[in-house]
Amino acid sequence: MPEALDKRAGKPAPMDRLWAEDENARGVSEPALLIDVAGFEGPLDLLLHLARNQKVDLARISILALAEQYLKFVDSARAIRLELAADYLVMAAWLAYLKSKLLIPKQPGDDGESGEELAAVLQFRLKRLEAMRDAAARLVNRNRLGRDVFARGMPEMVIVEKRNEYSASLYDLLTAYAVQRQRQAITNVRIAKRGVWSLKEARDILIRLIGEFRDWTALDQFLTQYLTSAEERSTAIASSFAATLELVREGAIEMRQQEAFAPLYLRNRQNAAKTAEAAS
Amino acid sequence: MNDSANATVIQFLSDVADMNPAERLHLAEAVRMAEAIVFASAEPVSEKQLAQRLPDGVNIAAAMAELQQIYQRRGVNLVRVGDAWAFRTAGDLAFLMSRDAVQQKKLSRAALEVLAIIAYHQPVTRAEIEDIRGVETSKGTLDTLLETEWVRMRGRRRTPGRPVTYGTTEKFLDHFALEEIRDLPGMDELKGAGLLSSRMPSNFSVPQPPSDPDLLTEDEDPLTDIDLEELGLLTPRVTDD
Amino acid sequence: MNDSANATVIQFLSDVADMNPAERLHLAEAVRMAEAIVFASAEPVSEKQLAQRLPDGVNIAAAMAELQQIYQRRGVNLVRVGDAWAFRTAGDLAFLMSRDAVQQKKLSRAALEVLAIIAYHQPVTRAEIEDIRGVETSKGTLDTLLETEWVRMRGRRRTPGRPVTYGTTEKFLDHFALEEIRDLPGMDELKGAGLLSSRMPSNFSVPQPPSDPDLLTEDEDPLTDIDLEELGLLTPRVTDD
Repeated sequence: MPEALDKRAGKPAPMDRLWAEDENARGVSEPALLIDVAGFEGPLDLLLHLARNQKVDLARISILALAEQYLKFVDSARAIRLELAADYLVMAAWLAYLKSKLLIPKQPGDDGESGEELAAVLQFRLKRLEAMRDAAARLVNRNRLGRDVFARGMPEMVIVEKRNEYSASLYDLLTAYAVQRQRQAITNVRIAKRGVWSLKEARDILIRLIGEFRDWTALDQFLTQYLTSAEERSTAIASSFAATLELVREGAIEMRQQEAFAPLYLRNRQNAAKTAEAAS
Repeated sequence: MNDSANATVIQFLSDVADMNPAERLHLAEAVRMAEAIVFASAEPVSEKQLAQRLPDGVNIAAAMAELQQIYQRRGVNLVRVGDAWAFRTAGDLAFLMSRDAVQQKKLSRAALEVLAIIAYHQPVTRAEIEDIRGVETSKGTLDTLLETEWVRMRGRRRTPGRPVTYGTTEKFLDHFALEEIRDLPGMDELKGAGLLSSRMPSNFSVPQPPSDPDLLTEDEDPLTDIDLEELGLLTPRVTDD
Repeated sequence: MNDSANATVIQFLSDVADMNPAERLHLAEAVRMAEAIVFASAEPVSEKQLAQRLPDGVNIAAAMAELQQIYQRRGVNLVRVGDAWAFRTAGDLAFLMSRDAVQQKKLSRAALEVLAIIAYHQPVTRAEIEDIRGVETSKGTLDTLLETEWVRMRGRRRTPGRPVTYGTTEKFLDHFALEEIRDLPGMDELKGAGLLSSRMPSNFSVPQPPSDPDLLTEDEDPLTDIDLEELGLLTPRVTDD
């Protein structure tokens, strides 16, 4: 998927332009607008960039505004038929859910997480990512062997433990194995991109999303809204429903429905158990 | 671990003071031998390897502490790399050495980020790395890091699916001039801020919506990267002398 | 020649004695720099090369004389090689260097492949290894692997011909820092780390090694002494008359 993205991105323009004030002045079909999604390391990175654009520190950003900006970005990208990687869409689904939680005040008897709690989780993840990014920067700027500090240029011997007369790293071993097995296997199998959701895809996405939720959520609404184009909607619904049943059977999630054709509510069984535990 | 190591060094130095002249001579000879062995090797030499080569009964920790002291202010320093020892040119002479620098393969931004996550969060599974970055790790990224030999597969997590865990190697410590993982920049602060946990810690401060008129208004200056220090995400840089 | 070298040293030392504190500090810094340069260099460093890299106005002869003095009684000495300088292990410690200077041997590609197949597919016979690799395995390869003591003969398969089965040893786990053989990454992890293409045919699989590799499987017989004799692993029994 990212490869496809790269090709489409062509000459990337700074994506800040997407939020230029005169949004309406730009035609939807205008070919010059290309967004450098490829320049971002995933949706969380994009969110971090947007948060930085709020010009306040991470502890003070408005998560609601951030969610809205992100969703606006996804909508604009879809409007210009930019193909977004699944990660971006999963995040959009989650943010749409978060937004609804933040806008609707918590109902009495609602034992799930509040919008504020979910927002705090997002804030935590942004801070953690930013911290790692800073750490990476500080790491590369350390005095590095072979660049700033040096080892003995003329080693007089190689100290070898006796038992290590032969040496190989696990990486050597695994590479040799993988290369060899691959060579033997028939590798020219190409899986054509298909317009349907595989059960596995649907399952993976469900697992990733459901892990975040503790209370009953009508997940399929957010899923189909952000993850699919109109043509794909029926396959997405069918596959995610099948995957849902499978997960219920495995005891990973719970499902309920008020009446026929009503929205399906899902929740993570493990998380729900934890909540119940905490409440008692 | 750092504290106990320091305590040990102090202990050995007082040992040295307590020694009789014969013992001191013995130690001085051991120091020379260790110096020769470590100096001769381009790779760090483990204490186990030293023990195999030095006469029996030598207090290796004491010898290395003394040697480290001798080289402390020199153009070449004795450094600890995990459980091993190596001589390396002094960090403050980097400007002088750039001529010797070998062309190093530049890591992509993604690879660097993954490397940092593995270093700070180890042992860490691929799924956990992806959770922190919020994006799938491309196939080549981990492969590249494994190839540098800074990162290794450590084992498997005893959870369903038994996912492989990743960690850093001694080569990583050596390359980035770290004695041990605890010496990673900002490690303690990050841990203290709860930013090294896989789930949001319960004490993580939930920000309050701004209701205070003293808060930033639109005409105030934006915060810059330097303010990260205030966030506790960066410790003020301590410059070595 | 030895005498003249000594004479030179004395001459420079008297130069040092004449210096004012600022000059001495300057010289001390130059000594540190020269020390780092000579240490890191892959070849002896000539005074001309030193002059190019040290700050202007440094008395190189004096700096090198001082450095030589510092290292005179140490485990490592600074020596002149022609008109260049290099560090060398002190002559009286040369015995430390020569002791078991084992040549580190790298396993051949073929040996690595066979080793990996034995690790993943154990218990596995030679014919099965060849079937997986699609090429014949030379006897030398298996011998090398047995010599590393990472691979052992486990038993005999209960099939016609009773072929010997191979497996890994405790030493194998030790060398590759694996806690148990099941810690070898599975197919998903190999794919995730970018070592295996994500587009493998659907019938492709990576076997999971047995949880206890020491246990013989149902279709394996233990090796008997007679087997070991036949395989040349035991010297033939000498029967008493």
